[in-house]
Amino acid sequence: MLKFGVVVVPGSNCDHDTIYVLKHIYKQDAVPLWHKTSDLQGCDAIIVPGGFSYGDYLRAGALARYSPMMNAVAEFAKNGGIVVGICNGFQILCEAGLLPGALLLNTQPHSGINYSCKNIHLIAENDNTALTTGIPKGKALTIPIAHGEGRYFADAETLEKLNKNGQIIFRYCDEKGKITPDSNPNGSLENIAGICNETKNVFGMMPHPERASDEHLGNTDGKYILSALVKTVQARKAERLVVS
Amino acid sequence: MEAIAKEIKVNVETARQLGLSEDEFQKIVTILGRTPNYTELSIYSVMWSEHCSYKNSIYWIKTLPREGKGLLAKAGEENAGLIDIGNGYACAFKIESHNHPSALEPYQGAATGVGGINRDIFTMGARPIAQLNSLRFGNINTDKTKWLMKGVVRGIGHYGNAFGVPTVGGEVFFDECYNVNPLVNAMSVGIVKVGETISATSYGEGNPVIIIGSSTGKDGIHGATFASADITEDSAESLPSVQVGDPFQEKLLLEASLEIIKTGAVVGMQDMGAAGIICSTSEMSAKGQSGMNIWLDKVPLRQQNMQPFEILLSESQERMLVIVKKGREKEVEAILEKWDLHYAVIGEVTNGDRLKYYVHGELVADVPAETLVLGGGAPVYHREFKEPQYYREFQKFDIDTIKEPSNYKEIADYLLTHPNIASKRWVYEQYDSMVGTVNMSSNKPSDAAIVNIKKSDSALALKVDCNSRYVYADPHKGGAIAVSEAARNIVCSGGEPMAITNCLNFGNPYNPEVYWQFVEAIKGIGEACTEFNTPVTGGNVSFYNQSSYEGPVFPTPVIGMLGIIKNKNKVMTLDFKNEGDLIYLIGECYNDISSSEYLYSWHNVKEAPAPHFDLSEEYEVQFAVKEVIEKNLVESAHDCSDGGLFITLAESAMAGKLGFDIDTDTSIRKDAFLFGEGQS
Amino acid sequence: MKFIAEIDVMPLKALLDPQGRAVTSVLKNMGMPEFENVRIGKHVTLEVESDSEANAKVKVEEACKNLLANPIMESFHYSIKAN
Amino acid sequence: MKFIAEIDVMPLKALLDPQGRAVTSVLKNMGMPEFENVRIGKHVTLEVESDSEANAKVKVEEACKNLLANPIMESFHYSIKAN
Repeated sequence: MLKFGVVVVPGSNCDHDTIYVLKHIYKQDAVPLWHKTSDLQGCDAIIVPGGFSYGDYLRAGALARYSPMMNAVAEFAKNGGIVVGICNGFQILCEAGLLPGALLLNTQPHSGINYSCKNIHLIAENDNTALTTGIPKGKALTIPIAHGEGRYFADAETLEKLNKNGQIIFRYCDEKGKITPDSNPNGSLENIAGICNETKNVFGMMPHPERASDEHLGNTDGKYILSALVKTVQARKAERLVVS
Repeated sequence: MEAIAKEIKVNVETARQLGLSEDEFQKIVTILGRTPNYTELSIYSVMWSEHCSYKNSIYWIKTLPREGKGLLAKAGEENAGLIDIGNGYACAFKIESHNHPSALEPYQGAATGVGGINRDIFTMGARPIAQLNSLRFGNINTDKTKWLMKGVVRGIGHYGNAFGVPTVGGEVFFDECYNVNPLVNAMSVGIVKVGETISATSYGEGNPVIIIGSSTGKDGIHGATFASADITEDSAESLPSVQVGDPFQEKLLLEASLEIIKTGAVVGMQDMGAAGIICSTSEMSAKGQSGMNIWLDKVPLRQQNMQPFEILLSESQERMLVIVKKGREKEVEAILEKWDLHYAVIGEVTNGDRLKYYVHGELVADVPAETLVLGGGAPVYHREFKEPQYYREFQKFDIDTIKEPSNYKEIADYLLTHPNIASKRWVYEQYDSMVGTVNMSSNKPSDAAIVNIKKSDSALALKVDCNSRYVYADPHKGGAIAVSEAARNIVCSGGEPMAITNCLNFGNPYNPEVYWQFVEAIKGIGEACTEFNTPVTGGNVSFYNQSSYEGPVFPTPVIGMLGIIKNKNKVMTLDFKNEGDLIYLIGECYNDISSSEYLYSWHNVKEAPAPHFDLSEEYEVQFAVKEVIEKNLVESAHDCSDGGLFITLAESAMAGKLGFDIDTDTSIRKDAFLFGEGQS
Repeated sequence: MKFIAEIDVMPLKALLDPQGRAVTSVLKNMGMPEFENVRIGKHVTLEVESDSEANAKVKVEEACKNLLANPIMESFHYSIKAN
Repeated sequence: MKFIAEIDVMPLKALLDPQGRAVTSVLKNMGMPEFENVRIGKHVTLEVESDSEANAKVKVEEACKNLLANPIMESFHYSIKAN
């Protein structure tokens, strides 16, 4: 059994959901990591959950990066540890410089409203990263989003690098898996819904896989993503035991 | 802090200025045995205001049934009703209005409404897990309505989303009568283990009184019947005209409150709603039959030179009052520091029933707690009521005066796209409906919102409902319909109606015809609650909802109903499932189009009685539907409501991406059959 | 002629500024205790076509009163210069 | 000594500013066609304790770089005066 650390910052809302889903559906251990401490409690992987850290004041995720726990998470990532930022977590990792680019105010193509909570479709770019292994090629997954500042932006040079290194892991698409402008819910560059860093151990995605894991809620496409994560972390842990 | 209130002459005139009548002033003089000083007068003026004392409504509210299965906290006992939902859990739920602040500043008005109702839930130790809201606006084509609606929906969205409780259901309704005075009712539902609740009480001599959360400013002072501009030296510029909500601070308050309750060191807790410190200190003391010494100079302030009455009456948001067991303050303070919350010990509990307020050791107010509160010394009035002229007129409506239409398709298109009937996705997609991973209706819609109770095998069915047009046409029948329709929605979702909370939005109670609407609606609600055995666990009254030149808004008693689905695998949804399934219409059809959207908007005929409704018939239909669902005999169930049978069928068809083929009942008019809104 | 307007829209002093309060406390936790009383509002820049600076001022004043600032909650001041 | 800083944080010119775009179109619909290119950023005011204006500047610069502005998407400039 693995032990996942879920960072809890004042204003995190999806920490309870993430811990519940990891424990009850993915049968792993999951513990909250209070932002004021820097003890990772020997966790095998870290999740920075969704929510409105510090009320999303100033910029979404801006105020949450300065805490002992985020310094510890940065250290853990530097040593190759797997860190996954979901929605607000993705914004925090970008603000902290652990992931390239930024998440800007949505430019809903057809309406001025920026915040929206609904199901969208996304497609995995490849199947060789911790969040995408085992996802059938070309399969459109139905995953909910809930954000107002999710428009991924990076300058041309960074964008080119992301494409070249295969650091783009998810893109918004229609229900048949085609990447179209209409299926882009927030105006993200190239329909980007999720990316990872160069060493492919730090991940960020705006959609919420933990909200599509419990069959009581009528949609379990999130299992493709979170089961892939569990499998990868298990494999990494087994490797490390053999080596050390 | 230059603290001492200026010595202002207090007499009947000052009292009237503060909204108190002459005999109310005399009553205060008798209670205190002397003329009150200015601070004491302002205390009574806010505690005996309609908002805090319910003086013009409590008599009739008490006639509503308040006993019933699973009721752990009766209406009025606690901040919110408490129902036993099995598996060792109880559910606290309540609905409240923030109509007038939202008319002034829609974004903050609605946001602080959401903040207030959620505090009523977690102040009892329950974690809010779901929110609903009921919104009413004027004509959707006016700029004013567009401005109001944009602000209200954004305010609810921002506050609710940042606070992290999913908005799982609600209603939006448009009618001219709400042009100037929108209705913004917010409902919150929370879960707590039976026995782990905290009461809003205060006792135990010497126990410290601690204020937690935001500092106190001059917010909303004239929100509680106060005209004090000429009394303070500050210019009006220092009087904030609107309260600003901070959902981030509220989230910290929620987590900290639930944590300090678990320490067992908390005697009592209450959130600061209307009339802030004076309301919480007096209500908690009266409930615990004890007194308090309060040092106002210890209260953390956001603005300089605040008068004692301003500190007492301030309605600054996101503040709680907690009574902690003497000697165990440290345990509580450690948790408050963990969550970066400001706090200060501002007083101590005393024996007896006197509330003594000091500023730097000088006594500025000394009043008996019991005499301030609802159910204690606060006045109770019986207003006179008179049946209005229009009521008789409306009953005279005759269906034959309406020509049967030839082109039914045209009417169907009109109704399907009417703002009161068309999908409200453009509204609710601005709310986070999925945080908490409990919303079982996100991908499979039912009539009611279904919320999963994670550590048990049951689920909650939640609904807010009121057709104010029916209530205007016939308050008695309309009130009964509001309860029955909420119950119908819960039954169609596979649930068992348990209890209700209500938000009674009416006009000016001193207008006898408005008060007649209020009394008749209460009687109708009471009868229906008795029939369905759904007791009233509490709620809120909002009077003075006027549309300035057009008289009062429609009488709008919004019902928030809680139902239980014992086995969460037996939730019933509303979408058609398979081609070839048979469609049953349960209940009688009548030649009745009264007060339907079809008659009111398409034919523009506004004078008509409420639609056909019979309480016992309604109960029989619901009982039958409940049994049919329990025995797994149906694929879907959906109730007939606004727009009539055709809209009900269209909604089920669209949700299931299927069509339907029906024969109309030749014994009644086709438009009545398709678009009539006869109940049950 | 084209004029450039710089407009500051700030929450009224008497009102609570939740955003400013949160940033103030984070600055302190970041080891910058010398900061106090942060308040956050909007800075708006825009171009306005007008025949004179005076008329440009009238137009900007109107835009602020009717849209850019909410008089119940905010105050505004602006400066205008020729492009 | 106490200094007052006024800071403007604006979205980078190259970036699309959805708020600015929306306000521009609303102004036009309100019968004010003469407005163009509205851009909306943040105006931050704060007090900073420091022994000299130069040191106060250093501290404000640091606060802007580390927190108040995100260089990927925003630029900032500020002015400081004694209280």
